[in-house]
Amino acid sequence: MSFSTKSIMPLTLENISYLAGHKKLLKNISCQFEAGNRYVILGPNGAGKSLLLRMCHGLIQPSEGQVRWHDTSRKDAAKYQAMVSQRTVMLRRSAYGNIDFALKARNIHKSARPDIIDRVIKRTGLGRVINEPARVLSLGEQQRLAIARAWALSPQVLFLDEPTASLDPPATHAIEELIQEISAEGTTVIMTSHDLGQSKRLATDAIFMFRGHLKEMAPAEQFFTQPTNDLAQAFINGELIWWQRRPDSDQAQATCTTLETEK
Amino acid sequence: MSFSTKSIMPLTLENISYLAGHKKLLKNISCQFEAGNRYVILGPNGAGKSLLLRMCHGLIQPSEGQVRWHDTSRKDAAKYQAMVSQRTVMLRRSAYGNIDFALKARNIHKSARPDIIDRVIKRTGLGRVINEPARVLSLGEQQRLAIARAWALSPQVLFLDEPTASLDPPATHAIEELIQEISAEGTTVIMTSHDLGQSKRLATDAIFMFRGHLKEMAPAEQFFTQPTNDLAQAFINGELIWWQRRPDSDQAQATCTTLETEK
Amino acid sequence: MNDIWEALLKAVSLVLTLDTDLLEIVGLSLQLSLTAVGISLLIGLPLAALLALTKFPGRKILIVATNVFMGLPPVVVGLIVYVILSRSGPLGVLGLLFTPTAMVIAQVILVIPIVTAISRQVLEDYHQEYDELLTSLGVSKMRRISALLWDARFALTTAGLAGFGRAASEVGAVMIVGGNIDHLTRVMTTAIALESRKGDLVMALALGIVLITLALGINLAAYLITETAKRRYAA
Amino acid sequence: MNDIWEALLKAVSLVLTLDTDLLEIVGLSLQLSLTAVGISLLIGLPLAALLALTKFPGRKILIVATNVFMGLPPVVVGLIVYVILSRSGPLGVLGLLFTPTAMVIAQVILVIPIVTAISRQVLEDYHQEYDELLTSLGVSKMRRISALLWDARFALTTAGLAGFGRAASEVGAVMIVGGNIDHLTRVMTTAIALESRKGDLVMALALGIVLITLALGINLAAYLITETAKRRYAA
Amino acid sequence: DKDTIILASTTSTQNSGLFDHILPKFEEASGTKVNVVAVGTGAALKLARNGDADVLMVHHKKSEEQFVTDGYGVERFDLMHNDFVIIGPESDEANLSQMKSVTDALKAIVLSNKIFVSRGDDSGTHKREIELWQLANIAEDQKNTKWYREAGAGMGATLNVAIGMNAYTLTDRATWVSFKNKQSHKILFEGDPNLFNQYGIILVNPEKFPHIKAQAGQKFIDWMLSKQGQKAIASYKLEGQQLFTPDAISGDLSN
Ligand SMILES: Nc1ncnc2c1ncn2[C@@H]1O[C@H](COP(=O)(O)OP(=O)(O)OP(=O)(O)O)[C@@H](O)[C@H]1O
Ligand SMILES: Nc1ncnc2c1ncn2[C@@H]1O[C@H](COP(=O)(O)OP(=O)(O)OP(=O)(O)O)[C@@H](O)[C@H]1O
Ligand SMILES: [Mg+2]
Ligand SMILES: [Mg+2]
Repeated sequence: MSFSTKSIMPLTLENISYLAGHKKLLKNISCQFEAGNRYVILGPNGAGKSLLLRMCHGLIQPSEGQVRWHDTSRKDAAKYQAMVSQRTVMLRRSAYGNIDFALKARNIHKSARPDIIDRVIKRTGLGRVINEPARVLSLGEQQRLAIARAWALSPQVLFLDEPTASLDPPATHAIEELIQEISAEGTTVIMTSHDLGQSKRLATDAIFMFRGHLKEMAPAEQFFTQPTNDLAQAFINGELIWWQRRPDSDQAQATCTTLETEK
Repeated sequence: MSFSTKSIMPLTLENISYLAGHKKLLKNISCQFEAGNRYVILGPNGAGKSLLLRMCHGLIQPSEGQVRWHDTSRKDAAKYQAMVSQRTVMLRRSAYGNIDFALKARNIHKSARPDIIDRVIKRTGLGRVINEPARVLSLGEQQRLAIARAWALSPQVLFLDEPTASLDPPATHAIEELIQEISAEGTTVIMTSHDLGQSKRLATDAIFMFRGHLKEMAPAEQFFTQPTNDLAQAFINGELIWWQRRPDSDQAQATCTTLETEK
Repeated sequence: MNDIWEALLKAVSLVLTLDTDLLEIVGLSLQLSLTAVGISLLIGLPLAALLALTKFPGRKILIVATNVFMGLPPVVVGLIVYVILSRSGPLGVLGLLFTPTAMVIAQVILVIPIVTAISRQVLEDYHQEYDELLTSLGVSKMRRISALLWDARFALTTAGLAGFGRAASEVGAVMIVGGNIDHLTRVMTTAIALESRKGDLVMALALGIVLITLALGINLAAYLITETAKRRYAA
Repeated sequence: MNDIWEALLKAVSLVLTLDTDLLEIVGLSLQLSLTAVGISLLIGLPLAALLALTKFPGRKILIVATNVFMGLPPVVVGLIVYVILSRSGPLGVLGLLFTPTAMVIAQVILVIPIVTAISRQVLEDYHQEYDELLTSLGVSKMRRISALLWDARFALTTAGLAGFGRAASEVGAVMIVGGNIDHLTRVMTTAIALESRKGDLVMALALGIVLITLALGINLAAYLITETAKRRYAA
Repeated sequence: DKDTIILASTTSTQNSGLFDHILPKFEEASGTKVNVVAVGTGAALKLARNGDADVLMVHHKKSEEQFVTDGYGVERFDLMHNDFVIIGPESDEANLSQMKSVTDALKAIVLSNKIFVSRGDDSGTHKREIELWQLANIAEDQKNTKWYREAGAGMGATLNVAIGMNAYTLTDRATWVSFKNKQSHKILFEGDPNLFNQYGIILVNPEKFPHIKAQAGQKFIDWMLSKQGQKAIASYKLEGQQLFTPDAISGDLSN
């Protein structure tokens, strides 16, 4: 894969917040993503991981704060990125047609497309279903197709929102290898995962989110061995800290770890 | 939870097949599900697991063969079942409204509903989002809501299609405990999972599917230690046996295990 | 072209002077159209839901029929209602011909197909998503219909507005069964047709402008209500 | 009521004898309506897509406007087109009044709003699902429009059929700008209006039945084609 | 093209079938095609004033003369006439058929409490009807919707209304004779000199509108006023009745 020489990294979030109605769903997040790393965002359901990915990728706009790419406007940066969203969306076309459409959207010439499609299809094991309408594929097949579609675009930054949630174990393993490879070619990977094992295997850097806050961002090794945030620690230990209804304040951090899980 | 005394189990599939267009997606499957067991269906993406669940639950009709409930018509049996599908569907109502609607559909009296809803909501950790429109919930929250909605119906048979795929690890753990409990009360659980650890923890019986065939059905202990089917063995070992395009015949069984995974 | 400017001025002055004849006609127009749309929604929406979500023999025929009937020529509908309601017709004894009731009947016949066809299309798309869930929950057919209609209510406003548009703008049918009788069955469209017969294009256009302004008001109200509600329910 | 049975018989005999006058009128009706619908789709579909998928200033106003214009009274449209095409109007030099072209223009004005409003509603629901994917892929606005129209093509047939229904059934506008001139601008609906004026209700109804049968043919063809294609593409 | 003219006329002449009878004869004789646009008298005048017709043929002398005076028409000619009649239900509860004059007939309708349907559209027929009410001394304010209904429509539509309501109405003879939906209605009063109905024909002024096909239009008018044209009008019969009496040439048309 070859990139244009221009790099859009690093990506900087400057004190961003996101509001829907009167609810603040992302709260004053500041951080920076460096080129070539593999970031894994962790956190309980509803923490705001997907919102953060969509915000970085430009699908939603910050209510406050700034999303900045190196030397590039958000709009221009868009064409160097690709995303696999958590809930896959398939166009009403064949599996092949879905990838072809994506390549066309990036103005890749007709003659170049079949080879690219062939390669990504093979690598994601979709050969048997390539001519089926994408929307009747099994969910796992759809998720593989979404990965193939995003990868085909040779992005500089690849956003993956739980890319292996619906994959069978061998496929998960194969996709993890693929992610390593893509990353080795220089692509920055920013992903979420609920699979702690996978996170440990893939992450160079880990991010922990809780109720819209970015609680911790640290090199993976450090994070998984001794997270500084006590919520993150509880999460890694499998504690059900956020299960019960509780006031949604920053004090939550101080009190939550003392909760017992409800049985 | 209390059931009406009538039991719809066992469930018997008699040589069922399912065709879409000219493709046979389920192929001559015969098997029987006994009351009170926890069945976990394993198999690669696109094997036909979801189709099989939907067939059992009455969402699709067999092209050949019969689905039989004990002493009960398929139609009558429907109201003793509930399902969590792989792709959650949320009505355009609040989380609360979604569960309330399900209970109403089963003619549960208005006065009885709030207590039931309160209990299932607490147990699935949805207290914070109960009044939000269900369709804006995070995917994990939606999946929990789908579980709560199905469980609220106190079914005799509960179908779960990858119920924890989008859940955070502690939530996954909590749902596994919930499944054990529900099962302990006599409910038959028939589920799919790509999480081998989870499958081992939950299954009393395992089923292995491959390309529309039911390849093996065995007590869990036996299946996970020494599966008789060589494809099942390869699957458990994490081999990528179905990755490459290959003729879709029963001979596949003989040749596939010798394939190398493509890198 | 001058006619159009003149008509605009005339329309403004008609409205400003609160011409009583105009008020009467506007009132009747609104009353009839809204009644007709109301009745048509009561019949058309459940019918649309039935067509969208159940498979029964004759369903396909009904779908094609509603699409065909969207193209019912108002004059033909008017004639059929006329033949049925006329003194020598089967319902002649009711004495409904040349009354507002007859006009509503004709409009309902014209509006039901358009409401049904549009709603069916919208509901089909919604139902594709809901079908398996509702089946799994064992939702009865009646409740299924009401649930779909409720959840799609914002999308369905387009059907209601199209129906209102047809009812309020139609002239061929109400002319025949209403008779355009002054102070009795004269509505905006028949008044417009009359002025145009007389060659008073300015007056005809002015009335047309008033009618369109009226429709604008109703559409604006509908839009604002649904947009607000949509945001509230995030639907 | 007898009139209706007589009309049915008459309609059958008209068709069976292949009455040449009838054939001419039917031909012109079809030609005009299909042309008008074609043009309206060319304008209305992209417009609907634009309204469904982009946010630009004035968008909401345009949405309300298309809904309002669904209720444009044909007579008013006829008068406006008349005023413009009249010899003393701005486009009088073109000499288009009382020609089939004038009739198509009037029909296009009537059909665009209905095509646009229905399509917009359908496309909005599709776009809600596609929006983020298309944004993520960086699809240009033009390609976004064409992709949405393509993927929703089966659902959009309802819009086309509603438009055809309006064009084929409308009489007020084509009567004014066409003039109902024998062998030149006489179409089914104006012929029906003429027969009804002559008191020949049986003939009027018979022509109505022929017109509806025609619409039935077109709708049936559209239905069969889309159903077959739908199955093929599993859309 | 050059050999086509537009004739703006009223629905009554078109509905009666007169044009279907005479126009082919003219077209054959001259090679000029006549396209008839049949609308209300008012609308026909408006069309002609806008220059959208070449020849005007209506039946309200006063408006026609005004049209010429205003410079829109070249010259007005009497073309033909027929008469108005009052129709009503066969049962004739108002006893119209016994009346001596049209004013008596109208009074009888008022006294009988039966419904009278008026055109109410400012057409030639409607204007004549108003004059007749004045002659009968029925004041405007006596006309209430209990018995006096303004249909606001063309002759044919008004007839449909009158028949549907079992009511009386004034119509020109040609429209009535050719009307198909008579049901149990029939002519109950006719023959009063006040019921005379004169048609005129006018060429739209080419000095006002250069595009007017004056030559072809004049050719049509000349033909209509000629012996040939007048004979054609006289020969149009429906159900054995002559519907229009040509009156451009005095004397015998038979040779
Ligand atoms: N438009 C919206 N309006 C209101 N609340 C919203 C909206 N969008 C998202 N939310 C809420 O924001 C929270 C964060 O959502 P998000 O999808 O980012 O969670 P997540 O961390 O990705 O969770 P999961 O692990 O389940 O995917 C959720 O509680 C969700 O209910
Ligand atoms: N309507 C259909 N038409 C054609 N093919 C279909 C249709 N429905 C499903 N399939 C195919 O049937 C196969 C089995 O689908 P199914 O959803 O049962 O897989 P699965 O075992 O649940 O896979 P996953 O692990 O990804 O959920 C898939 O290959 C899918 O493409
Ligand atoms: Mg998420
Ligand atoms: Mg599945």
